Amino acid sequence: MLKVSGIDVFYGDLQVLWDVSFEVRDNEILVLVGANGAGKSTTLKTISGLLKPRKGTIEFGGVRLDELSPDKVIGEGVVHVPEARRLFREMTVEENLIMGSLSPEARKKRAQTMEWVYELFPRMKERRKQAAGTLSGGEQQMAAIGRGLMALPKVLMFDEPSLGLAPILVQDVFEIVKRINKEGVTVLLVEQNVRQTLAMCDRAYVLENGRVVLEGTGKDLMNDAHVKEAYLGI
Amino acid sequence: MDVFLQTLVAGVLKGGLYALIGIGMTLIMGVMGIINLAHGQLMMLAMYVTFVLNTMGVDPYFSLFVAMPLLFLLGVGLQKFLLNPLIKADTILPENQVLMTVGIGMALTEIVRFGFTSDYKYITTTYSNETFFLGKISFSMALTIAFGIAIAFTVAMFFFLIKTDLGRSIRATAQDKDAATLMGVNTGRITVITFGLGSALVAAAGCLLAPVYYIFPDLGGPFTAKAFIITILGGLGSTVGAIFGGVTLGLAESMGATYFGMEYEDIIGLTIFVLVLLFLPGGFKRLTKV
Amino acid sequence: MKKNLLPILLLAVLAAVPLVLQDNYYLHLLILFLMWVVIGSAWNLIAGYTGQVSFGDAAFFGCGAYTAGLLATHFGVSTWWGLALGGFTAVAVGLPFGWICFRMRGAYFALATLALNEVLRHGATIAEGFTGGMVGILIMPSFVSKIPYYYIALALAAASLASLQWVVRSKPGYYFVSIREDQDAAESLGIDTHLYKMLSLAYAAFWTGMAGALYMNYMGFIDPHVVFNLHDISIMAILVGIVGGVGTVYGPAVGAFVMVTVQEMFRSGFFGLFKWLGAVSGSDSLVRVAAVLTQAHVLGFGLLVVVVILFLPNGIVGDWPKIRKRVFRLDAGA
Amino acid sequence: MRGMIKGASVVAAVMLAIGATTGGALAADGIKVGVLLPLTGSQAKFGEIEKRSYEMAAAEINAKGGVNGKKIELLFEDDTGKPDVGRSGVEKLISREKVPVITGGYSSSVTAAAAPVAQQFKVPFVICTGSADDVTEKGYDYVFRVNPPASEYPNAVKSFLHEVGKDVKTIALLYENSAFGQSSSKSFEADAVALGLKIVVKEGYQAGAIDFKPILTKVKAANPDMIYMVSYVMDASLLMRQSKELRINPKMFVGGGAGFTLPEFAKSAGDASDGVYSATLWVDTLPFPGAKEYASNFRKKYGSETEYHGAEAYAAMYVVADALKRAKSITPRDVRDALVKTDLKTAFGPVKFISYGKKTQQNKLDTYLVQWQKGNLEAVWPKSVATKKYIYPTPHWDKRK
Amino acid sequence: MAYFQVDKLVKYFGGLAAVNGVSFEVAQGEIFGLIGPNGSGKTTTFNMISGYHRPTSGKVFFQGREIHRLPTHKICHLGIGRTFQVVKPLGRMTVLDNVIAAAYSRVSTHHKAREEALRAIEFCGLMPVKDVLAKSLPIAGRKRLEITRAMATQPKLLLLDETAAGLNPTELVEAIDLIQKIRANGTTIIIIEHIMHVIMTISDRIHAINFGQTIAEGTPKKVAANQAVIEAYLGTDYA
Repeated sequence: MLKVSGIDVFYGDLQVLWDVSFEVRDNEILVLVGANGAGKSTTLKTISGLLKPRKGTIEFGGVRLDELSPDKVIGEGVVHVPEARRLFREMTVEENLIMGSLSPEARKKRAQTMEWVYELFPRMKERRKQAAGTLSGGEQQMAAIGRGLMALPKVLMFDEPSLGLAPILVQDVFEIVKRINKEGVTVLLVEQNVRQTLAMCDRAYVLENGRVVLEGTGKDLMNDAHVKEAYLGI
Repeated sequence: MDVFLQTLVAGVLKGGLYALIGIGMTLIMGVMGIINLAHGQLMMLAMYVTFVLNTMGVDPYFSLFVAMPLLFLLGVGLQKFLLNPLIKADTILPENQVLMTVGIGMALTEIVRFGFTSDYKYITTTYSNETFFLGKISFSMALTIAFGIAIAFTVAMFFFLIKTDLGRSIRATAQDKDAATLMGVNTGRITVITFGLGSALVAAAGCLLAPVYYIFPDLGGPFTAKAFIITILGGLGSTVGAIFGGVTLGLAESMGATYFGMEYEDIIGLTIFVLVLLFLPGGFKRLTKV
Repeated sequence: MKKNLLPILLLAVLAAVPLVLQDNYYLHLLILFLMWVVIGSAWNLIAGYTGQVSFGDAAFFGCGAYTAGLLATHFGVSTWWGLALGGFTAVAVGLPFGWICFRMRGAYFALATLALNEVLRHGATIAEGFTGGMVGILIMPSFVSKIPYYYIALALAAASLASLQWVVRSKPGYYFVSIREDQDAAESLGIDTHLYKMLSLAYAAFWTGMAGALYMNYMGFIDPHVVFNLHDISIMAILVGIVGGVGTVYGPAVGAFVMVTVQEMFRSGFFGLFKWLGAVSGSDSLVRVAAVLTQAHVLGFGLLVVVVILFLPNGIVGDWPKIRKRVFRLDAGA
Repeated sequence: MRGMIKGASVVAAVMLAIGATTGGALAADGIKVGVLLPLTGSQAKFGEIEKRSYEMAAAEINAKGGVNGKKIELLFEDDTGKPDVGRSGVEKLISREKVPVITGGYSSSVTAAAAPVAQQFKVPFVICTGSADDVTEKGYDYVFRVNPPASEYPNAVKSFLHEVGKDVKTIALLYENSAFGQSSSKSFEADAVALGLKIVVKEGYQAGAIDFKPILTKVKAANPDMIYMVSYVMDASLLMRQSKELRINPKMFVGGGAGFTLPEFAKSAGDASDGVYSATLWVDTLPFPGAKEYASNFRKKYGSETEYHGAEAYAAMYVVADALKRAKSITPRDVRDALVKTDLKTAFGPVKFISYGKKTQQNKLDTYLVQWQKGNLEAVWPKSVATKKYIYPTPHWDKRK
Repeated sequence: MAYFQVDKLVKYFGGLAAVNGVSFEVAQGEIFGLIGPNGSGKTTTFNMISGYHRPTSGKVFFQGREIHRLPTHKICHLGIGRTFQVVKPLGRMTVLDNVIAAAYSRVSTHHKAREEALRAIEFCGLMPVKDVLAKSLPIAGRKRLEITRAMATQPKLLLLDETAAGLNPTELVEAIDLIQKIRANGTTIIIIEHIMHVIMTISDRIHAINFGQTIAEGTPKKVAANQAVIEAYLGTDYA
């Protein structure tokens, strides 16, 4: 349903993605893995419209996302939960959640969605009047995911949700990702936490130096010699 | 004691107006991270609008309804066509936008001078010279009304920012532009709207100041400086901070004038500015967390 | 060596000007031009090279001018002593200021310099007994002829440009640009950024102060509003730098030429061109155009800022390739 | 770089060419008189009044046959209110236009910067308005001044206090921090002390303050018999409005010239202006030849009011024309010699350049005291020129209707 | 006393500990690897060593001298050079000028600085692009420029922060060669690296941290086998 075809992306004069193509199928969990600087975050930023590809197209449900501005992309139901959470630190948790639901449709169902999010994250309900900047790392990640859900996403893109979290929390986060997926949301996940993500995903692509080098099911890749050497094996 | 109380009242009343001048600046600085050195000039423009309307028999307080939308549109235009294009320009000086506002300020002043000459204009209303007394302390009617309206605007602004999606989007853009973009906020539009809002607010201040002050093309500069000091005092993007900052500056000026001498008025403001920058970066906002 | 040929040639031409051109009016404009070369170059070092934009050059300019003036009024010595001491007074004011304020970055530092200038201006106004307040300081200029002033100004301008060129090609110059480009990286390369920012400020203050002392001597009159003037000195200095090209050695010199010319052009209605045309052709409307232009000269200034920042963010020298391309394309089109 | 210098030199050449062609182009068979005035910038209002007065006077003189048959041709230079620009203007008048005489000079600072230039080039400069004392204290023999220096503005106030306001013992002195404000307040303070009066409050302020209440509150607490203010028009109006708000009741409010005599002051201050005195240099009711006609002609011709600055300019034009007529030849030197011998009755008063105190070639004139009475500015002192009797002491605010 | 020592370093940002009691020693001539997942406190540790952050507590010693209170530029003069994870080229200067600016930390004449700079450029293989503006270099070039610049300050100890990230396999090999060449030249190296086979190949010893705390230290083999490292670094198996 989300199809990225042959995109080249630059930061100023600096090329970071070369001819990247992949597709996300309906209701699956797709993972992009790769080392630091491989271009994973850049790929997500390009899908969400923060960056424009110089070449190539991004299609979602028949709509060319690469021609839309970020606010229109989110309107199409493609939502990006950014790296390092990026909450609005001086706003309360509730305000952060509201910020997730600005599109006309999400707005209409704001109260309902918020109930749903509070159900998913009871902690958030307790802390709803607290400034987001004062939350702990794990709570911030919950708030960021909740904020993403408020947009009623069809595709939810996560950029390293496990970053800086204790192992026990990492597990919680992945649990939540799976749950969201079960509720009918397609998930595109970018992770360095290779072993865990490959274990939970349906399919995965491996990015190296701004290029897709491998693709396959999570299991296949776990057993791939190159992946083993570069990311798993020691 | 009377001297002290009268000074206090004078300072607080003036501070209310200052708050309204500062709040526009604080929004613009908060969202765009640039200092608008044409802020006072925008106010000056609004005062001329008020003046022109007054010659047609419109009361200055009613001209709020004309001056604010007009200045809003002007602010929108300035941001859209002169300031936003600079974000992309590759240049050695990152302060290009600030310098641009300097140019805009100069041009506005001179355009007005062109149309109205340098003559002082003034608006006299029935209430310009009215006073009422509480005990021995005199209150200028016009300044008291202005204070009331200024506070009303500031409070309205506060609720706008807290309670509406647009207001929240403005705050979100100020805090994290990229994240706001990801939430579907069109940040380019937000900067444009914010500059418009800031202009409209300072226009309101101009309308309120017009009956108690006078109008000439060069009056912008000192008010830009005051707006800036208020913003630094209050903290970027903080409405409550702007009230604190405005009243603090008003009080400091009045108290300074009474107890040091009026010629030190501006020096006192500047000194507070430098001290706050050095020792309380972030302003009152950092103390109150609002 | 070839690189240096052009400036030397230019210097020779400028040195010969008074032999050919006896016209005091043009000499006066040239003296102003040379003074702005000094100020603009100094601003360029701190803002263009070191990246610390100053909005308060007038503070240093005023220090230099007042040093000269006060020496004359209080000690009865020649205002020319100002040329020896004015720069150092400006440095003496600039260094403690920089020491305190260089912890601010970017626009905040710029505004602190603006505040410094305002404080000095108010101070000079209030301290009537010492500075003469707004009544100012009036001295009798030393020379009737402009030629000595011209050569002194030329010497200052040449010396300031030579020193600028020397500085930017030596260690401090590399350090200044490193600070501008990335302060953290500069620190990691062993650069004491605070110290070098102070050095840069001291350099700028020194030359600006010298220009101020020259102004006192040449103009014969100063008051706080004249020398500590935000628009006429500080902003003009920025314009000279920006129009010419920040971070280029000769940019401010070009900028000074353009700005002084433009200013006088507007003030005098294009040197009386329209008035003359009007007189010759007998057309009133041309005379009126001249009058309107004269009236609008500050407006022209403001619009110039807007246009330059919008279209030539790197100034005439910095964007010269761009200008050349545009002009050539225009030529081709026509 | 190379191309750029080429470009610059082309511009320079064009500039020179334009300058060369235009410089002498206007040299008809008239006599060129240079006039230095602020025609743009914040002082342009007065520059404009003075310019019109110069033009009016020149037209009158030319209509009556000009200067020995030659017409006077005025060359205005805009000083924009800035000394360096003013200096450029004077340089241009002297070296490019080769004028035999310069007049004008509005602001103190521009005048102070322009006078030495005229002196050095030995071209006579007839100052009409610039009032800084020291300009005529430097012994410049090519600089003349028609108007009295700032320190003499309050002379009429002194004599009024001496004869009428004998019960005035304490004074509050408020002044704008400008050249005029600082120098005239200083000399007034010296005069007051010499008269045995006590200064109870002395405060300078930056022009353009919103709120004078702090110092006025202080003044009120000190309860002086007289408040002397040196302020420009709008500050003057605010001072009076706020004095009314605070119900400050001295025996007299006196303005030290500048803003207090302008119609805008009365209009903007409204009833708060009533009873306010001001020192002034001229009113059109003075018994000088042509004073009334000047004021009414000005009104007729331009549809607006003139005031003392305009009269100064108008008179200065006549002084210059008179000297040109008497000069042996139209050279700066001879014009200067003729100016020295000036003895002319003008609309602004008699003009004679004399030396007294430290001053040289300074015209000595009386000053006057006017008072706002029911919205009209009336001359009240000295009695010889009074149009109405002074109202003294000023009634308390609460007792006014 | 060790050549270089970090003793119980702690750094709090706000209320959160970014580094919480990290200690290690580095011997002269060693290549010492510092590993850990993203956000584990590696770069913060570097920032404390090079003087960008003042430690909340703990000490840093270099050649027997306490250096954790010194400003960054002094630390550079003592002989500790560093590169940045997020490269910081002096964009509008040429590569040569970038390196000359660095070389001035040891010499004061332009002639000598240029000589030193050219030597460093030669050594690091940037000769072909020496007159190119730094901002127009591709990522590998920028990384290399970081190293070249640091080398021009003639460091005794070099801190390399993710030098290999974003490089393609060929560039990786070149980077490893360069690092080994630098060590052969007598420079001690502490390196932060994510790409496992790089760090495993070149390090003599490895120190692993997570959540600001040490979880293992030893030879690459020993650390690689450590269960805590595997869990922290690769994630526990998700069942």
